[in-house]
Order: sequence, then C-alpha cells, then structure tokens
Amino acid sequence: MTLASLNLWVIAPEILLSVVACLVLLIDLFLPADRRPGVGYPLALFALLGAAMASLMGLDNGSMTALNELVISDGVGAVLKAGTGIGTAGVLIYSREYARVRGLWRAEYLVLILFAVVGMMTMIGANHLLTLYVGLELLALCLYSMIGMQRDSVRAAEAAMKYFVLGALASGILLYGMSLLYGLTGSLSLAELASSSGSFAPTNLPLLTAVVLIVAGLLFKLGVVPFHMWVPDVYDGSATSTTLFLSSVPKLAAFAIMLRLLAYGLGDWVSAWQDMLAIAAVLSISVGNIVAIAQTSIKRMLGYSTISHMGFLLLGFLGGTAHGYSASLSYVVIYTVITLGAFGIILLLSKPQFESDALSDLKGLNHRRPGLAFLMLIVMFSLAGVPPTAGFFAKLLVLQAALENGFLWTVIVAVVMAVVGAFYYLRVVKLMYFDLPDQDDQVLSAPELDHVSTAARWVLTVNVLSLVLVVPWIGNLVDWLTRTLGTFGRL
Amino acid sequence: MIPLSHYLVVGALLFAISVVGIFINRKNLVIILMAIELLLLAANMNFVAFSYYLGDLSGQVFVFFILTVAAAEAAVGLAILIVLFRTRRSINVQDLDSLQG
Amino acid sequence: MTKELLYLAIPLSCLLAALIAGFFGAKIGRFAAHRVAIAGVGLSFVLSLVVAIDVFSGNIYNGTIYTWANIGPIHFEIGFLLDQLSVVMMVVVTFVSLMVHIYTIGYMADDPGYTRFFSYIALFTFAMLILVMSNNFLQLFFGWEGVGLVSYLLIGFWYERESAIRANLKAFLVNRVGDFGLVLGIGAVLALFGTLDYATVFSAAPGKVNDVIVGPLGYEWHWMTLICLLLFVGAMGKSAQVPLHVWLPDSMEGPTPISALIHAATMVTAGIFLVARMSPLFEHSVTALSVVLVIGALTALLMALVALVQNDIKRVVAYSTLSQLGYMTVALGASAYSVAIFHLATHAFFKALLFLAAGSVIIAMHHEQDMRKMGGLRKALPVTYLTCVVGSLALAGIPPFSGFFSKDAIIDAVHNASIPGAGFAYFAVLLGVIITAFYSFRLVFLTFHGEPRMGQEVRSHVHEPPRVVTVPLVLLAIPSVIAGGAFVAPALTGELFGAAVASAGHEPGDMPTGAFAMLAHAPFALPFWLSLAGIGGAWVFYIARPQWPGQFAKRFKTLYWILDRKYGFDSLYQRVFADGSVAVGRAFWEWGDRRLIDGVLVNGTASMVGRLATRLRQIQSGLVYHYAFAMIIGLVLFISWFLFR
Amino acid sequence: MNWFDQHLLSLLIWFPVLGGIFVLATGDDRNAATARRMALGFSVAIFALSLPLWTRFDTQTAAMQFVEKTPWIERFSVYYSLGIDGIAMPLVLLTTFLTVIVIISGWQVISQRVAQYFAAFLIMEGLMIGVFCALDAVLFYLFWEAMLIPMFLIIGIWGGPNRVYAAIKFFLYTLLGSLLMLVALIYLYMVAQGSFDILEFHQLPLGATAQALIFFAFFAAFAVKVPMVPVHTWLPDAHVEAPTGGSVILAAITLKMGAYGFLRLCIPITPDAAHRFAPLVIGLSLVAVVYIALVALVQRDMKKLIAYSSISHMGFVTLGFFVFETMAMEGAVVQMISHGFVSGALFLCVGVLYDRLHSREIATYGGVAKVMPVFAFFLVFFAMANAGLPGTSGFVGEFLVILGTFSVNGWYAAAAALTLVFGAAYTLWMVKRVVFGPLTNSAVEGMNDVDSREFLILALVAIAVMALGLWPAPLLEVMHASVDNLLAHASVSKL
Repeated sequence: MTLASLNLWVIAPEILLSVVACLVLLIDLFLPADRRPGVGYPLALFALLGAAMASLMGLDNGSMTALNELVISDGVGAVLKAGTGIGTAGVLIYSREYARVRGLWRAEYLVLILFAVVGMMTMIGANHLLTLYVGLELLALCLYSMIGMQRDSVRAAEAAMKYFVLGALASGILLYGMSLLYGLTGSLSLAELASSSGSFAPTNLPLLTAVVLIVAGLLFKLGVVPFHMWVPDVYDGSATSTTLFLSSVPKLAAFAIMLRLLAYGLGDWVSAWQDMLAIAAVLSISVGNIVAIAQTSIKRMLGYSTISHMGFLLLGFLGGTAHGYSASLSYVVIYTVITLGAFGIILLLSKPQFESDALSDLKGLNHRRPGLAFLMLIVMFSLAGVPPTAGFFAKLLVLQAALENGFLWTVIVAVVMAVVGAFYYLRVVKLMYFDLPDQDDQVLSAPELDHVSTAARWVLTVNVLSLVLVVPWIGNLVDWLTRTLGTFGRL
Repeated sequence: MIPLSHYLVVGALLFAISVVGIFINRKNLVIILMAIELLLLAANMNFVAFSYYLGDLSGQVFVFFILTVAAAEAAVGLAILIVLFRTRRSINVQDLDSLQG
Repeated sequence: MTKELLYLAIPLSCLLAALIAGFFGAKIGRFAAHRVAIAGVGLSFVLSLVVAIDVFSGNIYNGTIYTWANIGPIHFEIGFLLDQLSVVMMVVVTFVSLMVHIYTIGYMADDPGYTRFFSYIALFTFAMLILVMSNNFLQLFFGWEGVGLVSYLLIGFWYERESAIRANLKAFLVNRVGDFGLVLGIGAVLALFGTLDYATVFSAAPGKVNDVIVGPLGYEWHWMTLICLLLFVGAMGKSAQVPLHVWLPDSMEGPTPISALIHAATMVTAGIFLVARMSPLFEHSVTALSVVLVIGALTALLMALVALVQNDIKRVVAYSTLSQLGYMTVALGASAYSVAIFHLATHAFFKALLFLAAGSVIIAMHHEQDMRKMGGLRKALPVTYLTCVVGSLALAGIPPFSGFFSKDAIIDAVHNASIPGAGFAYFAVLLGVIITAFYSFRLVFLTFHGEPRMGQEVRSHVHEPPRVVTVPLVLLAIPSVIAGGAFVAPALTGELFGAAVASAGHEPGDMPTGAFAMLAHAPFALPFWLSLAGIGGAWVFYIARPQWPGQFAKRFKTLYWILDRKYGFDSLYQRVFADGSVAVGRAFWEWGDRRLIDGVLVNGTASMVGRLATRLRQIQSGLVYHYAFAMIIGLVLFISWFLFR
Repeated sequence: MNWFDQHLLSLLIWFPVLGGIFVLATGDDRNAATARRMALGFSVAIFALSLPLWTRFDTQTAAMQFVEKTPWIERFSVYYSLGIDGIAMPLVLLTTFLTVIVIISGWQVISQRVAQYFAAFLIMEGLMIGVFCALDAVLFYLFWEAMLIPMFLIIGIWGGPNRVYAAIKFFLYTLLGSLLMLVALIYLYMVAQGSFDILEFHQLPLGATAQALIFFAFFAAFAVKVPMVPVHTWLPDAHVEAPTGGSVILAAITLKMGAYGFLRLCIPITPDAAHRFAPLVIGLSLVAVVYIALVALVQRDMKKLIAYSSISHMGFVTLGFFVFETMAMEGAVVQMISHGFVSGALFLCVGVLYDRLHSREIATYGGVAKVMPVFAFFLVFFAMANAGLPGTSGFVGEFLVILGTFSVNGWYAAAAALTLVFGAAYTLWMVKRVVFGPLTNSAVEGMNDVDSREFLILALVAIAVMALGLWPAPLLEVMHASVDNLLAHASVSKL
C-alpha cells in the first residue's frame, strides 16, 4: 500500500496539533524561561484554530475512512473536532491569567492540552476499537497529568490520584468488554462490528455482558451515575483552569465515542443498551440535581450539575433514532458552550490569592461586577433550562426525543428533577442579586488580577451572550447539526 | 490442546482479582497501581487467546498497544503517587478523603 | 326627545350638584356648596312634579336611555319607566330630600364636613331616583346599591366615632345579605324570562305560573315563589324587616337629617317599593305573599314593643319606623299594594317630620338625645312641639291626620285578606295600633311635658332653632295633615296607581273608600279607640302616674329585659356571624394555608429534598475504594438486570 | 393587511424589550433620572402603539387578527406565529396601560438600581404581551417561562424582608406546573404529526385518557398561575414581599396569564376532559370564593389581604369559564380586566401608605381619612369596586358570572353570590380600620395627602374602573365573537 492510500490529510488536524505540540516542547528547551509562554501560547492557539479550520474543511465531502479504516472523517466528526479545537482555544484564553499567577502556565501545560486535544480528535475520528482506545487513553493520561501538575496542592494531587485510579478501572472495564466483543465477532473494526452485530440474537448473554462492560466504560467518561463519583471530587480538587478544560471539551469526545460505539457499532443492539441508559439517565438526573443542592462550592455544584446534564444527554440516545442523536448532539454542543461560560466567569472572578469558587464568594456580585453578574445570570438560567436561553431548547429537544420513543415516565421524573435543579441555580442568582457582599470578606480585600486580558473578557461576553442571541436562529443551528449527523440511527 | 475456555477463565480471574484488589485494599496506593496493571493483563489475556483461536492477528497487535499504554499509565500513576506523597507524606488510601460530599 | 332630556335632568341635576359640592366644595365654599345642592334637588323636585302631572294625565313613559351591555339575545339596558308608582315615589323622595337639604343648613351649620354632607345627600337623591325611575332589574340594582353606598357613607359620616363606623359597616353588610337574595332573584328572573325588562317580564309572568324547578330533596318549587322570595329577601334587607332589621337602629349614629331622609322616609321604603313594583309577580305566588305578610306582621309588632322601652329620642322614632315598615309589608302581603305605597307616602311625611323635630330638640339640647334628661320643653320650643304633636297624631293614626287613612286602609286590607297568616297579621296590626299610640305619645310627654329634668345651665340656653330648621318642619307638617285625606280615595280604589301595581286580590271590602265617609265611620271602628287608649295610657304613665313605668319594669322584669335586649338579635348575630366567621377564617388560615399547604406540602417537600441531599451526600465519602465499589456494584447490577429480565 | 398591521404585535413585544435594554444601558444610579424618563417615554409610546389594536380590531370575526407567521425551527415546524382574538386583545391593552401606571408609581420610590428596575418592567411587559399573542406552543411556552425571570428579580431585589423565600417559592411553584405543561405540549406535537401550532391543537382528536392527562398537565400550569386553591400559597408571599409595582403587575396581569391559558389551551384542546372535570374546577373556584374570603378576613397585612381577595376574585374567573355559558364566560373575561384595574389600584393605594410609614400592618393605621382625605376617597372607591359595587368594573364581572351561572346551576350561583357579603366584609373591614376611626398612631398624623404623581395614577385607574362599570358594552362587543366561537368549539366532543 502507498502513502497516498492512507490519505493522511483526513487526520490533518491531529497531525498539525501533534507537530505544534512537539514544537512547543522544543521551543521550551531553547527559549529563556520568561519568553516561553509568550511564544507557546500563540502557537497553541494557532494550532487549535487551524485544526478546527482543517476539520471544518472536511465537513462537506461526505464520510471517508483513512489509515486502513482505522479512522473515519464524516460530518459530525468534523463538527465535533472543530468544536473541540475552538473550545480548547477558549479554554486557553480564559485560563491564561489564572494559570500564569499560579505558576501553571508552563510549556508542559500547553503541550498536555494539545495532546489531550489530539486524543479527543482521535476518539472523535475513531473507526476502530484500537484507535478509540488509544485516543481515550491519550486524553485520560493528559488530564491526569494536568491535574497533578499543581504540585503544591494537596487537593489537586488527591483529585489526580482518584481520577487516575477510577479512570484506569473504567478503561480496564471498557477494554475487557472490547476483548469479549472481539472474541465474539472476531473483529475490532466498528464497520465490521456494525455489519456483523446483526447476526447475533439480542439475548446472547456474552455479547450482552460485553455491551454492558463497554457502556459502563463510556458512561464513566460522561460521568453518569453510578460511574459518576469521580466528577465532583475532580472538579473540586483541580485548579479551576483545569476544571474548565476537563468539564467542557472532553464531553464532545465522550459523546463522539458513544455515537461511534453505540449508535454505529452496536446500532442494531439498541434494545440491549437502551434500558441501561434509561436507568442511568434517571439516576444521574435525580442524584445530580438533588445532591447539588447541598453543595457550598461552585465547582462541586457544577460538578453535580454536570452529572444531571449528562443524564439529560442520555435521554436523546434512548430510542436510537436519528432525532434522538441530533437532539443529544445539539445538547452536548450547547452544554459545552454553557460550561465554558460558567467556569470562564469563575476564572475571571478569581484573584491571585483568591479562588472565588465558594458560593458565598458570589454574594452581591451585582454590586461589584454587574456585567459579570448578568453573564452568570444567563449561564445559570441556561443551565436550569429556562427560556429564552439555548439551554431551554437543548432540554426541549432531548425531552421531545425521549417522549417520542415512549419514555414518558423517564421524562416526567426528568422534569420534576429539573425543578429541583432550578433551585440551586436560582440560589446562585439570589446570591449575586439579592444579597449584599459582606464587607469584611476577602472578596473585596484581595488584590485584583493586575491585568485580565481584554481578549478574555470579549470572548467570554460573546460566549455567554450567544446563549441568548442564538435563539432566533436556533432552528438553523439544530438543522445544521442534524445534517452533519448523516446516517446515524434509525429514522 | 488447551481449550479457549481455560484462557478465558484465567482472564476472568485476573479481572476479578484486580477489581477486588482495587476496592478491598485500604492500605497502600501502590497495590492499587498493581491491580490496575493486572486489570490490563486480564484484557490482554483475552485478546491473545481470542486472536489465537480466531486466527486473527489484530488482537495481538492490540495487546502491544495496551502494553504501551499500560507502561505510560504506570509512569503517570507513579508520578502522581510521588506528588501525593510529597504533599501529604502518606500514600495510605484511607487518608485520601479531603475531597468529599 | 325633549321629554327624555327632561326625565334625564331629574336625576342628573342631583348628580351634578353632588359632584360639584363633593369635588369642589373646598374651593367654592360652604354657601356655594349648599346653594348648588339645594338648587339641584329643588330643580329635580319641580321637574318631578311636572312629570307627575304629565303622567297622571295619562302619558306613561317606558324607554331606554342606553344599552349597558348586550350578551347574545339578552340586552342589559339603562332606561326609565315613569308610571304612577314611580312618579309618586319621585315626588315624595325629592320633596323630603329638599326639606332635609334646607334643614341641614341649620343642623350641620358648625360641622367641618358640611360640603361633604351636601354632596352625599344630593348623591343619595340621585341614586334613589335611579332606583325608582328604573324600568329594569339591572338599573334597579344600580340604584339599590347606590343608596346602600350613600347610606354607608352617611351613617359613618362622623368617621372618627368608633360607634358610627361600626354601625355603617354593620348596615352595609346586613344590606349585602339582602342583596345576596336580590341578585339571585334577578338571576332567577333572567333564567326564567330571559330578560330583565319589567314590562316584558310582567307580561310573560302569567304564562310561567306553573313552571317548577326541582329543589333539594326532589322538592318542587314554583319559579314564581322562588323569584318572589329571593326578591323579598332583598326587600327585607333594605326595608329592615325581621330578622334583617338590626342595622336600622344603629344607623341612628348618622346625623339626624340622614335618619329622616334615608332611614325613615325614602331608602328604607325601597324594599316596599320593590315588592309593589313586582306585584304582578307576587300576585302569582300565595306562598310568597303569606311569607311577606307574616314577616311584616312580626316586624310591626315586635319592633313596636321595643320602642316602648327606648330612652334615646331618635331610637324611639327609629323603632317606630321599623314598626311602620312592618305595616307597609303587611299591606303588601295582603296584596294591597296601592295601600302600602299610600302609607309609604304619608309615613314619609310624618316620620321625616318626627325625625326633624327630634333633631331640632337635639340641637336645642346641645346634642343630648336621652329623653330622661328632657321634659317640659313645649314652652321653649313651640314650633317643634306643635309639629311634633302633629307628627305623633299622624303616627298614632288619629283622624283626620294622614296616618289615620293609610293605617286604617291597611288594617282593613288585612282584615279582608284570606291567605295563610292573615289572622295573625290582623291581630298583630291591631295590637300594634295601641302600642304605636302609646310610645309616640310617651315620646311627646317625656320630651315636652312634665318637669324639666335637664341641667340648669342647659335649660337656660334652650331656645327655638333657627328658621332653616323650623320652616321644613312646618312644610312637612302640612302634608302630614292633609295628604291622607287628599289621596285616600284614589289610593284605595287603586285608580291612583292604575296599572302600575297589581290590584288583584284587594277589594275595598265593606268599608267606605271616600275620605269623609271614612272619617264618619271612624268612631265605629276598633282602631280609632285603640289608638285613643294608647294615648290615654301614655298620659297615665308619664303625666298622671310617673312612678308607674319603673314599677312595671320591676314587676315584669324578664319582659323588660327581653325588650331592652331587643330580643337578643344583635348579640346573637355578633357572636355567631361576626365572631364566628373571624374564628373560622383564622382557623382556615392557620391550619389550612399555613400549616397544611405551606407547612406540610410546600416547605415540607423542600426540606425533605434538602434532607435527602445531605443524606445522599454522605455516600460521596471521598474514599476511592467506595467509588470503585459503587462502579462495580453498578456494573454487576446492570449485568444481572440482563440476566434476570 | 398593511405592513403595520402585520408587524404590530411583534413591535408590541420587542419594542419594550429593546426599551428595557436601552434603559439598562443607562448604567448605574448616577443616571437614574435618565433611566426614569426613558422608561416612561418607552412605556407611553408602547401604550400609544397598542391603541390601534382597539381601533383596527374587527369585532365581527372570531379568527385571529394581526397575525404574523414566519418559520422559526423548521425541523420541528416551530413557527414564530402571533395573533390575537377578542379575548387576548383587551389583555394586551391592559398590560400596556398598567405598565405606564407602574412605571410612574415607581418614579421616586425606587432609589437603588433604578435602571435595572425599570428595565425589568419593560422587558416583562414585552414578554407578557408575547404570552397573550403567541399562537405557537413553543413560542407561548418561551414567553410564559421567560416572564418568570424579571419577576423573580423584581421580587428578589426590590422586595421586602422575606423576599428571597417569596421569590424562589414563586419561581419553583410556577416552574413545576409549567414543565408538566411542556410535556403535554410535546405530546400534542407528536399527536399533531409534527406541529406546534396551537390552533391546530384545537382541532386534534384526542382520546378520553389522553385528554385527561393533558388536561391535568395544563391544569397544573394554569391553576398555579391563576392561582386556585390549594396551589395558591405562593401568591400572598409574593405579593407581600414584592415592591408595589411588582405586586400590581403580578395581580393585574400575571394572574390573567393563567386564566388566559385555560381559554387558549386547556378548554379548546381538551373540551371533553374540561367538561368532565368542570365540577372539580368549579368546586375549587367556589372554595376560593368562600374559604379564601374567610382567610382574607383575618389578615393583618393589607397586601396579604388584597392578595387573598385576588385569589377569591380569580375564583370567579375560573367559575365563569367552567360553567360553559356565554354570559358567565364573558363575565369572567370582564372580571379579568376589571380585577386587573381594581387589585392593581388597591396595591397602589397600599403602596402610597407604605411609602409614608413603611408599614403594611392594618393596625399601624386608622383615621387616615382625617389627614389624607383625597387618598381616603380613592381607597374607599377602589374598595367598593373590589366589593363589586354597581357602577364600578368590579360589579360587571361578578354580576354577569352569577347570572350566567344561575341559568346553569342555582346552587353554584348561590355559593358564588356569597361574595357579595364576604367580599364586602373583608374589604370594608380593612377600610374601616385603616381609613376611618380616631387617629391613634401619632405617626399617621404626620402623613401628607397624595401628591400629584400618586393622584394622577390613581385617578387614571379610577376613570378606567368607572368607565368599564358604567358602560361595559364596548369591551363585551370585542369579545362576543371569540367567546361564542370558543364555547361552540368546546361543546363539540373530540372523542
């Protein structure tokens, strides 16, 4: 076979990112310490946006495979890759100041992020269990290290360790499931899996076991009950900049592998996994929303809110229909944007000696920073799914999909729990708008960041306002995303 | 000629041992790292056995990747372990509960 | 068209006067205010006379001013029906009102709320005219509630007196109980006839006589009976019939001119007017008529008895008003509607006269109202004394005063009535005659005769009030004397009211209907002697043997106690309805809203979720092996789910 | 249909929102004056803009008017479709009118975060008009929910001591109900084979069970909003804690959204269920008339008392709807409008007192008439209107509902007519204790009568109340066609 037959340019984004990552590492060796980030940062941004561009290039020319069918590039893949790239760029912009004053802003940080993105893109483009696994691990290892990078922090180390152990366990489970699947179908390629899985009776127990193991591995990545317990601790323990990263973009990749494995590889086995997903969804919507009420730290609270949101995301998968997948796709995209906004605001609120990550730190924000308070208001109401925010339409779509497939009670539990959830989002608004800042706390006394880059402010504003301003065109957005999905699921 | 089931049973046992090792052990984090290695080995065992009996090499190729990843994982795991030990002078699993609720 | 404008001007002139006096009273000053008010009411009096003459010459008007609302086939309209009945009421109302306006100039001379008072009474006249001129139930209700509102405002005119604002709230609420019936009655009329227009309803009534509605327990009601009873409940409220009479005595908290105008002459007779107006309906329901008869008889008797033991001069008159209203109701029950209206008119004159006389006594006594502190005032207040005596004679029914004719006619009508309860009613009205004579002259003797019982310094200042007070007294005394004789013949034969009220069922009976014939016949009739006996009794008790009343009170302690407590209606209502509903409301609020709904359901759920949250939080122990365990358990459960499903 | 008619509703919805944003842009309280003037300007302009709805309205047809329909989310065939009929139009006018009143009433009273305050009201105006105009389920729901946000903020930011509890209670109470409604709407969407058009929903054939479920989903949403016993307890709290303007809007318009929902969605979509469960709804309404009246009787807080009286009066509205009789239903709609004026005015009156003594306790006052005669006149007037005195708008609704109900069932009518006594009792007892009586509290003696601004707003509302009471015919003319059409539609079974 020739190099051309690999048509490498399908994985151009990954290549670009890897090259730039290495470049950043090299520069790091030769530049004096003070100028390193100054060079690495724009390079990384350029690479991420470039990768996003590159993957968007491949948006229209249909679905095609590369590297001997190891990877596939199709519409949804392109969108998700682009999303990953742009999202990560946003992450860099938001976290720059924060990480800089905390000594995290080193070349390794950038490199890890870049490799993590490579990992995610590999997952997104995976057409083969091998690529899927490798991408998954690449992402995971980068995340572990990023969390652990905060060497002086006890909590970070603990979070890293927990994440590592549980992550390893999860990937072990996934791997074991894959091995069983391999043994039963005799192939590791998703395409072959998809074609062959039809030949099995849906009651074949070994296969069911394999499916359960695999789904468990995937649900861990999403952080869905009962595989959710790492989420709050990791969100809470790691530096906010890291939390911002691992809470937002990887959800796109996780959604992608759900799509590849369940909707494509095991597409004919809907009956095997939909109940499992339904149970997990109800559990995580309930647990996430209820436990979040008892939280005092924003990061932890958002952790639990993530759990519930991933539950909502699953609602779209229940039926294994195209509607459902498109609903989930829209959901995950909108959710990522919201999360970026949420943690972005927390980052902009933080100060050199002061993480503003306790709920009480938001007291009277409307007095101190009306602008940021208003943005946070929008974020909270979109998380709660109250119109006129994009968050509402995300919920509307998944609920509609679930109802369409006859999961009435699941939906009713979901909406009731949504009311419970609304409570703690409202509490944030209450803290910001109804309460006055207590004068003696360090929120006011702590020195401001010497200069929060105006870029960060602007990007954040656009990011959050888009949640409202998109509403008139929400239809077009959904249509576009749906079109990219192509031929997933039953219609 | 050893039948496939034997290998699978061994794999399953390894899997079980490692899982148990992860949540029974309350003392030493290193043991957990070892358990994780064991977990991957269990998967490897299955892959090799299957690929042999299916007469298909891709399984064994997969195993190489797993081994590589396992090495990387071990490295990262130990690094985190060191960080942890530096910060709190203990690698006792039970002490690992400052984040909770 | 010009006619409509004329009719329209009658109420609107009063309204305009009220608005000017009310909103600009402060600017234009007191004199301008009362001039405006008097001008307005005077104008409408004159116009009412003109219209009355026109109507009695046969031009009955029934027309619509504007359409209030259309709903489907049903038209709610504002319009006038000017027939003999309404014009009589209009003349009486505007005349008495005019007198009261003039009288007020003197009575309220030094009151800060002077202009407000004029605007109120002018407004009252307007509302009353709307009521009596109406040609449909809707507008009737407008006027009905309008007079209720003004009465509320006027009873509470001295709003800083706790007693006054208690009384006006009580009056409004008791009236509302009546309105409850009236509204339902109107609803019934609409449900049965599909219209609220008098003429249409009355013409359709004969065809609906046998329509029945199935009430509770499958018992069948005649629609007519239902409608009449409901309407009569409304009448009971306004005309203060037992047991809805309790508000009227308290309403004496208002200024005396108001007691004269509203609570004697006009508003309280609205109920009588209503029933008379509805006579074509009542004629179709014997049940309703006997209820009316009995209620009226009860009121006439019981309230007269209470009047015996009152010491407040105004309250005596008030209870006599109640009793007289009872007489009118009795007349209605005996379906002698024209007689009832006749008595209404005469009573309006002499009762207003009595009130204003009482008022002038009160002025002279510097707002002392207790008769036990009066006496021997006839020399100091000659005019008041004379007019008061005239009024009392009329009230006692001594020929040839107006009261004699109307009351005799009533007694005669009851005598001839044959419906259930007529016997009791006849007894009641006869007994009422003697009591009436007794208490009315008790008032006269206690106030004007005997030894002066007031303080020395007061006695030195007692003198006849100014001209503005005495002139109305005289002007009212004139009709109190002659109105009876003048109109008795047409009233009895029913030709006075023509078709305005149903005359069926009421025949003149064995006694002559001409004025002089009645006078001649009087000495041979029981009522005449009864009233003389009453007057004589009063003279014995309060002039000849002043110590007897006290001894009687001791002798018949219980009886006295009962009368003094007014049969306990007030305390009963206070306990049961006022206190009761407050207690129930508090219970509902405390247990229903606060404890059950808010406490248990709402906050209960919230706190439950909160507790659940803290509980679930414990599971997140922070220990990595617990997390791993959870994952494995989940895994096992999922696999077993597939095994055993 | 010229351009103006086609886009009038859109203007009425988005112009206020835009205005709100502009007002918000004036920044902090240094520019308070600008914010006030700008807000007033916008609200008056919007009111003027809404008048053509009345003048250009065709009273002969029951069809939607001023319609506007453009695709929004094609994939789910969601349309941006607006239109009003004879029931919605008066409510829109009520909204635009009262917003002007509210903005004037907050003129000096609000001293902190002025811009945000007025902006909130303007934005809310737009959203509420949107609720009345939306003909697409998703759009309806969007406005329905979005309107919660500014109200939540108004109660929470400018409210009284217990405002947080009240605000969150208000929000969650409503949210729970409306999310169930959302589920019902999605279900209907699927039954309709992919359409969110409310008018198409009206024509959907539905089985008995489906109707029952949908009915209760809607009922959950609307009963909370109206509010009906036993889900009314958010209202007294919200009213008491909200600033005057908030209470006015809450009582005058927000409550009407619930009643409107019954007419626009619940009854026409599930007519059989509506008939089937009418006794339940009527029962709850009558409970509201009696039970709530008694509860109102014992309130010590004026705002709470008026809040309970609102519940009691809204009971008449639901009663009028569910006896399915033309007169009753038209009476109910009139009652909605009238209650908007009267309860709003009463809250304004309480606000006038509150601004002076900062107490809403009835016991604080007494003898106010002595020092504030003009105010006393207004309070007594509106109290009488609240007690349903003929000649005021309060009478029209109650009278028509009672009469209409009587022709259906005399006992319902009798129970409803009890309000003549109870309504008068609690209203006038409050008046007695506040306005009349001797001056006991020395602080009251220091109070000065209404200033020109307060006089203006009270007088404006008083005129409206008077006009509506003396000549309701024009208002009724507007709604005849729509109400007849609705009743005709509801009388046809879908089974």
